[in-house]
Amino acid sequence: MSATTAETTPAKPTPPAKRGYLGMLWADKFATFAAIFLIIVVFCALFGPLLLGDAASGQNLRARNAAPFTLERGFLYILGGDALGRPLLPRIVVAAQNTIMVAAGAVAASFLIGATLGLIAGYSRKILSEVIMRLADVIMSFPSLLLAVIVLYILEPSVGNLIIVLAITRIPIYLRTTRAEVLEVRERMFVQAAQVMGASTFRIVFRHILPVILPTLVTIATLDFAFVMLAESALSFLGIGIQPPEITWGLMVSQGRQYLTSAWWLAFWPGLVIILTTMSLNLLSSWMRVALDPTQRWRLEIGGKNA
Amino acid sequence: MKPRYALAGLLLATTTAGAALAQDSEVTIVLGEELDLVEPCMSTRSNIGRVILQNISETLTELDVRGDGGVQPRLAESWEETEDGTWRFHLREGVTFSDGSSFDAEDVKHSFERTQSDQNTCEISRYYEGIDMQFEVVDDLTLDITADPAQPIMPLLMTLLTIVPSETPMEFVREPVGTGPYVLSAWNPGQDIRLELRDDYWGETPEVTAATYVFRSDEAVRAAMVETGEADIAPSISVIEADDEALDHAYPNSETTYLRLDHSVAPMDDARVREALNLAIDREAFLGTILPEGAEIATAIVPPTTIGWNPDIEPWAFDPERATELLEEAEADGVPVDTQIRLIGRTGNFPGATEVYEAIAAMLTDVGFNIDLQMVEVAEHEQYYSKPFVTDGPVIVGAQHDNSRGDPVFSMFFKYDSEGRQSGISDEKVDDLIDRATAASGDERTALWSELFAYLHDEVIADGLLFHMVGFARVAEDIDFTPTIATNSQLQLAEIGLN
Amino acid sequence: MPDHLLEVRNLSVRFHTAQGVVNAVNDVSWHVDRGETLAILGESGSGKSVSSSAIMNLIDCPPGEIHSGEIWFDGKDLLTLSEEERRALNGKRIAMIFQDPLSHLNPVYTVGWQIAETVTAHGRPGQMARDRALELVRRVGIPNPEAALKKYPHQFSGGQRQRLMIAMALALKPDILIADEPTTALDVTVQAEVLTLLEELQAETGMGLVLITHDLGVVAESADRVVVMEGGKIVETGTPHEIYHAAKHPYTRKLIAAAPGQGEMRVPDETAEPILSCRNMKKSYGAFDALKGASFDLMAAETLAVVGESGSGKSTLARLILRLEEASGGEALWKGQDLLQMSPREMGKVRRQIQMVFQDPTQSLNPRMSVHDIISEAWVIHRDVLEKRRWRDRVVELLEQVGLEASHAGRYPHQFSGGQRQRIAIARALALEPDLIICDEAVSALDVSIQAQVIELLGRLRDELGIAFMFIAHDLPVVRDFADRVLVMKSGDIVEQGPVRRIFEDPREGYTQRLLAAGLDPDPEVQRQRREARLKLTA
Amino acid sequence: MQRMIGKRAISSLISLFGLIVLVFFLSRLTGDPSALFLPVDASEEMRQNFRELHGLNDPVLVQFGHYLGDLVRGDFGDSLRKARPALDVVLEAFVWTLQLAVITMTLVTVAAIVVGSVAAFKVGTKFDRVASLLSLIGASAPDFWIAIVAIVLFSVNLGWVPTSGTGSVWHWILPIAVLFIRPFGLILQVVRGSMLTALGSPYVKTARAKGVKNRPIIFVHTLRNAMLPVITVIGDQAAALLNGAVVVETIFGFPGVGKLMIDSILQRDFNVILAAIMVTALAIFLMNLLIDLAYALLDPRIRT
Repeated sequence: MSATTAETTPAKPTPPAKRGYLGMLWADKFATFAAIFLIIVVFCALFGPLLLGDAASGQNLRARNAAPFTLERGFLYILGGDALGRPLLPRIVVAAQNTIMVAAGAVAASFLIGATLGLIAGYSRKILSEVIMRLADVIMSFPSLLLAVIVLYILEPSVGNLIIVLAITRIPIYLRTTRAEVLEVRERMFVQAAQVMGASTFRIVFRHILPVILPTLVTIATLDFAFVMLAESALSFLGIGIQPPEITWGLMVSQGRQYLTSAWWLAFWPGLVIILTTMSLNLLSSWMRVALDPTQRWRLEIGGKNA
Repeated sequence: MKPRYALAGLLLATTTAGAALAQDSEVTIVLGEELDLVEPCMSTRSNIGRVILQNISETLTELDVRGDGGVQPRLAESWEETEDGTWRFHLREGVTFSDGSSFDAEDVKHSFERTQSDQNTCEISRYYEGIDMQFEVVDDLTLDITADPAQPIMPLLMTLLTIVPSETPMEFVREPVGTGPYVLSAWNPGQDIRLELRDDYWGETPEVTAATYVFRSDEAVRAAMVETGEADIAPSISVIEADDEALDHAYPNSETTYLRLDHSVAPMDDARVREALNLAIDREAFLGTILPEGAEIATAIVPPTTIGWNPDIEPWAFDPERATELLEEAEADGVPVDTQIRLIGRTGNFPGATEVYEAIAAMLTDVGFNIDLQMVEVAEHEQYYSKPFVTDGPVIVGAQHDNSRGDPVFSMFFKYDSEGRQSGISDEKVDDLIDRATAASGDERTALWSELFAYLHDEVIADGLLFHMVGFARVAEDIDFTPTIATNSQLQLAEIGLN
Repeated sequence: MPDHLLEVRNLSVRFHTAQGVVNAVNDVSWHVDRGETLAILGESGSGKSVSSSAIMNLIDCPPGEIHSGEIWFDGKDLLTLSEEERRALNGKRIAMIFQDPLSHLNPVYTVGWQIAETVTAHGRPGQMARDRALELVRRVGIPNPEAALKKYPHQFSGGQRQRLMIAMALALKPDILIADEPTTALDVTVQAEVLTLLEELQAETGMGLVLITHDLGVVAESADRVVVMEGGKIVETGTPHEIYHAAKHPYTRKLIAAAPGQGEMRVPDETAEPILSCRNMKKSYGAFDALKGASFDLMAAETLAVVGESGSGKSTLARLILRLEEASGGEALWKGQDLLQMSPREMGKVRRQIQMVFQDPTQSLNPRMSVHDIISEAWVIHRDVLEKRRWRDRVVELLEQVGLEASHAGRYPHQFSGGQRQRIAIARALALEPDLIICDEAVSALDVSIQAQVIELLGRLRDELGIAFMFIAHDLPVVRDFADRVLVMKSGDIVEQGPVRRIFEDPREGYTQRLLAAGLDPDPEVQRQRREARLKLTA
Repeated sequence: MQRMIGKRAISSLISLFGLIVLVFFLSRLTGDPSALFLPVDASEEMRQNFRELHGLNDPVLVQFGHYLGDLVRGDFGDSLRKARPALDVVLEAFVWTLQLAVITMTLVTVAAIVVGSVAAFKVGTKFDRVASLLSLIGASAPDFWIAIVAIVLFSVNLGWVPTSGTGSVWHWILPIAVLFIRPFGLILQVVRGSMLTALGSPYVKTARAKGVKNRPIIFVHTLRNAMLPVITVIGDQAAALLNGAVVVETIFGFPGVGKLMIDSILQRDFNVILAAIMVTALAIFLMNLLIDLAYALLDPRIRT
């Protein structure tokens, strides 16, 4: 009987975000943990290299593949040491910077470009949208690895260029989703209402259509985050993309891979961090879906027992 | 077959591995790199040679890699240098090709001419580069080969020339015909290659009746396959996987790793800087850590089993203080020591490559070099390794060189002559020594090579020699096979025993 | 042991909602027997359909919660039965049909399959089910039944879908049929037909009928007894006659008073100048002509009602004038300029002067914008209307003008009732101080009393601000009290137009007459006469 | 329908051509194959000879002209390294990839739909949470990581299945299992979301009022309606698989098109790269057609 919910005139409706976003965050425990974890990650990304840069690159062949969970080499070795005896914990912390830069950079870039093109394709005349869609097809069937080889061969492997490569390959996802959603939303009544009021196309697209489809895109983006991190690791594993002495989680995983049978921790910890980061992003995004939607927000405002 | 594998045994019976296990006279060999071609005239390429050299296609002579017997007869029973530059080979009688045709001098002549043809890209021909060779058929079983310049090591050169029937077309073939004990019976690209014993082989019949080659690029998987009994021999696994005394055999694999320096670019043009570089690297530290115990510190670009290898050369000691001093001296004399130097490594060049270069980069940085490590994929590596060299700033190229042929001649020209494609130096004395050594024979040859090695290492400080590498082979218990220095480039099934 | 076939006793149901716990129904009791028709009359939010949902076990718990009470059916208290036992009753002994059949029929299965499913779901063989389906579809009067069985819901008209729903519900000859707003959103003529069909079927099967509605007319037309509900409570019960003529409870009286079509009719001002004159406007989608050449004038400050059934092209007309769609031909002169020829820039200016209020306020308001943003957006788009600092006050003014409070500005559409939302939509339209407001079915989705209020509001605005209205509606009574002139449309043509009184008291076209006859009057007596008249017309 | 197919065919032909042009010219920017095919110390003459043989000495435009000419005659050129027709090489590999993709996607689809639907029906319960969590972990775990661990565990230690390679049915188990994980995670999420929406729709109420049992309500009434968005995702995932599963193919020595592509790219075997791209692109085009047909099949409203 959802009808009742919709029809009953609220006695005294709660003004939106009365408890503030923090309050709503607290209402969803999973999201809270996720947020905390991500804050830590971002912190590492920002200050990790400054704080632990030397510890992370200090080689010590005697501590080679040192086993985790012992303090005899000091706290930094709590997660063990890698093939050159560098402590894993600080390495993971330091690697956060490149990893987040690459992932965030690539996701953000592909998100922006893809969504914009998608909006155009979805709202503009036939020909233009056709052209854009064909472009998407081309990119989609263009082997990402070849692209990587080309870009990184012509330019040189660097975080920046890696972002370009990964961004290009991910554009179609956002492009196609956005377009599909726009085609649906543009038929909604309130869009026509805006037209009647004389709203410009620009305004309709960005003020009325975009907010409605944003949550979907954000969800995709969070899942893509993991994808990009792993793609990046696959590239380094194939000898293209980020290479030592630069470090990223993906690179650490692919380097530790050959030790999986002898020293599992080399690949395990960075792998774990990737998984945790992805899951946190996902939990947070599903929280955001609710928090950003005025018609859902109450779930959080009444203490999250329905959330 | 291991008992715990019984559960899957039933299903495995259908698989190649299963077949290998079922009949014990068959073996399965798992290789890291797939074959693009099964072409005799490409058999100097290690991944191809490993399958067909002396198994399908034989050579006139072969190098004794197990003892130190030097060059041994194979299809040629004997040979002598009749006059200067001309060698006479007496061929074995009663040898037939797998297609039934009989083997004679014409075949040898054709085999050589085929390598020289411009309708293919036979790799063997590179070993006869710059040599004008005339093959003259005296009679069916006698052949004169005249070379200009004279080739004192002609017999050795003949260890490389795989013999095909004179009917063989110039283009690459897909069904190789040879005089060897085995024939190619099945080739499923991407999956496996199968050799089977032929009944009319001239020599003594090997124990192994058939061999199946499968390809897995992943080291761990190769090792696992022998462990599970899916394969009998994994000729090369990484030291990390080689943790089973009973199964794993270490062997010098004739590869030598070194840092190639371009002497034409500052600061590498300064001997002190090159010396500092050598002193800065703690080679001992690698052994038994990143690299296996068995690896040897290199004083020459060819392995110790090569003639002319100089035992008197002292490896560079690890002396960071001295290195730093040298750099400071050089700097004082206006050498741009602090220019950033690119250290180029190739990903997956050898197991632990990345770690090795990371460590070296760190060591060099410690003594005051300004190093920028770049790990690149094979194509890009080639750009740096071969001439024309990149000129924008100094570059150190980490590379690995393979010479299992017993004579330095196959290495020295390319790596050290002013004309050599990968040579970073241009030094008359070196060029002269190479020329003379190449032309010389016997002890003189040996002496000249030794002199050259010492000169390059101590005087010129041509490069940063690192290690003679060892490989690991994993061999199932019921197989009797010991890898040799040549195992990288040839794997004679005839040398495999079953117990 | 109760002496009724179906009896609800002291039922109370609660819902946990956005705004905390809502008592959907409170201590409600009613009963129905074979062959009789009980109408449950109430407006949205009155909880009129909650008790029936409870009977059908359609209340999700949570958020719903049956707090107390009993539901006796055929000697058993349903609330004590197991899920499975209740499922076995649904569709077999007690059946239910809903408002808006399009969304209540599964879009991806053929109607034949869906009707048959009712039978098979209760363990009857497939063949029997198919035969029964055919028989039913024929009975509810769908043209060539065999073909119809293989068609999908979207291929039928609204009225046909409701008939199919009924067929589905009656597949197993249930003892009780609960009809939840079965005729709302149907055209008047269709509405009448559906109600007649229900009565016939009831006569045939002798089932008990529970008719949930907000429409006094429907009650007058077909109910034996009425239960009036407000705010989850039963305020009054009795026969339609008692309720209409001797209502005791004030709410009931209010409801009756609110019923449209009783007020004084307006006389158009003949001297007024036309601000919009359309000539021969056409619109065709491929082969289908939605509008076949409409010509009419709209005078300043007057209200022109456009009535007609769905598909008559009345909405198309509005969309063409507003350039939401491009016309296929004709002209629409707005103060001398042809709207249809204007460039986007010119049009942008004119948009200030012509505004629109849509049928469904829930959809026409952006759910992610606050009321303040929704209203002030008009000034964001047309910068010159009002400088920014006065926006806040002006929004408050407008809200009060349409009968809302200043405090509402900060809220979001979903926090309002349907009526309130429509007021917001109107406030938005007023923000640009337009000369013409086009109302497309602006009140037809609203409750009677709300409807009355909104109409009254519009009337006031017309008189105070001198705004002209183009008022598109499908039911005539609403138009009767509000319009100056009426324009009757049928399948793309204007069949008749004239002053409201002329149209209502002396309709010339047969179609207009049929429309008028089909309308339901809240007064049982009047309705009885209407009905005879109608049957004569159809016969 | 035919018109739709026709239009699609044309548009994808356009894309395909654009693709070929891009790949052809860009790939030639990435270095000289002769440097890779011939030994590092091969002479300049040998290199020249090699380039002559494979027409790499002509200006790129001329090369492109030749290539298109041959293509029209159905000749995709020869592989530089394997000295045999590129198309044969690709098709050999593609057969494997195709089988792998089809089997995996079938399993994934069934599993994801069942689990996802139930999770949606029992939203908020333990089952729901666990399913979502696992799927999420699966979707974000490095696959080569999983692959190696799987081999060590199931082949080496337990000896249940062969480590790698092809041959018996049992060789397929590990590769498929590893490929299964990620798409399963993603599709499950979509199914769940889509089902949640669908379960709230009015026709479900009608079905309950008709006395329909729960299982048919989920799997007959709701699922079919919820499938449309799901199918799109399935399509994308399937496309990804058709492009080849590099890591899995590499580790399990599975002769698929993914590994072939990598090798050809690293070895600059241009003709193979192009042939592979065209074959996979065609396959993906056909699959998209199937997807559209599936739409029409599932939803009558699209048909009319």
